Amino acid sequence: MTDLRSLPRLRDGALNLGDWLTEPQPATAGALNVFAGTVRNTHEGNAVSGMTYHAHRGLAEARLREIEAAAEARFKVSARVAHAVGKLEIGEISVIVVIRGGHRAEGFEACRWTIDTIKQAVPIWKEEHYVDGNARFLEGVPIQPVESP
Amino acid sequence: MTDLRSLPRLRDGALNLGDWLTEPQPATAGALNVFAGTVRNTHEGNAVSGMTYHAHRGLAEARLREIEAAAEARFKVSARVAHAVGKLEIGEISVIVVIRGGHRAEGFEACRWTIDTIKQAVPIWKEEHYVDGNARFLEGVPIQPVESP
Amino acid sequence: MRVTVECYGASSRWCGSDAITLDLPDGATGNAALDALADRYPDFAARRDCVAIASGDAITSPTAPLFDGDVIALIPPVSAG
Amino acid sequence: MRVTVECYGASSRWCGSDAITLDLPDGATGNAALDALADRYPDFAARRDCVAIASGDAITSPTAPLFDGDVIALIPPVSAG
Repeated sequence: MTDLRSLPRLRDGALNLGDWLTEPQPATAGALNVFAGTVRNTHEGNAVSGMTYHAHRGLAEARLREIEAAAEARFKVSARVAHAVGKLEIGEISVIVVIRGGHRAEGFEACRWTIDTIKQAVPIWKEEHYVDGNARFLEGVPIQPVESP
Repeated sequence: MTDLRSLPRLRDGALNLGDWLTEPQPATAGALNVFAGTVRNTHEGNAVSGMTYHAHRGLAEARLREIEAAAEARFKVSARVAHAVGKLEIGEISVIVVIRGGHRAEGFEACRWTIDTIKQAVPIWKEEHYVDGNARFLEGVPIQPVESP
Repeated sequence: MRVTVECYGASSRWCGSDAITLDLPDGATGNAALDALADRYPDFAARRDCVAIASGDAITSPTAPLFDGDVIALIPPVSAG
Repeated sequence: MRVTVECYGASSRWCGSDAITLDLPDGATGNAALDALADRYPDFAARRDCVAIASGDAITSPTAPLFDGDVIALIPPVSAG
């Protein structure tokens, strides 16, 4: 059983789900919720060949840890998050959220809040590569602060 | 990459999460949602030492498959479910739901619907064992049909 | 006719056994079987209305007739998950 | 004074470079740096109001004064996940 707290949350290359599921389930917890985001082969009708994730590494690492801590305080759960940087293939995992908590209601709520917050508060940018050889940065949302509990 | 479709959904002993995550992510899918239920060490103020899951095996197996198919049809996702039978220790996994789908909204919705439906439509009964040596069947809900999509 | 009732979950505690044999009049329904159990076991009588009946691998209607040699299962309120 | 602007994500396309050096009057703020970039790069001007500024590992207020030698980062709208 590995303690994941010391690991960087921002990782080069695709994430491996098993690496983020090694911690033991707390004896007080009855629910484990996991969300992973993967690269899809189409977007808005275009055939996608892959995705490059660009990051402001220092701020992204800090924000991912801040989100983890905020999720734990807000929902009284254990939270782990990780995000990939670099070029990913179709089907590979770009982001992982792991929530271990008392009951399923707060587990689902915490997992959803955490991925929603990652998407709007972490300085990472998707550059989408198309089968026709083109590439473009996806439109995003102005970066938001992490709401404290 | 194992095809899990041929495996029984009702399993003797605690479930292993990794066993149910071996299928590839579909190229059209952008979201992977997982829920696992685990045995907690307290319930309504009582110190719990473990849980025995009893099942009507034939009907439970049929219902788990029916729920899987209903989730897939209703939410247009891939769904896998599994449930343990027998004596489990604190922290062990009794139920697993794995949803692979297009976007996170339907992934979360399908995962929540599937576990909620399992809890009310599958003939399985929890017998809770306490640290003081006592045991009792938990109160449940009258068994419900699986709502078709 | 003779029908075997398998008692699942807490229903085995209410009826004091995992399996019970009932002698019922020909054409008796699942409801008649439940009535017979409720007459015999007070703990079951208190929960009778929350219990479903299964036959084979399916839930069956309590108004369907039973036949000699049938095996039915009592499905008390469930607590899966 | 001289300030270095690092251009993250699509902002490097809008400004045509990953890093830009700006000469600004003493006491200029982050907003003044954004104004200077908007004057120089029309593609950036169109998105100026959606861009945040980071210094080190934190988002900073665009009204805070900059100092000679500062390095700031342009944080265009994000698409993590």
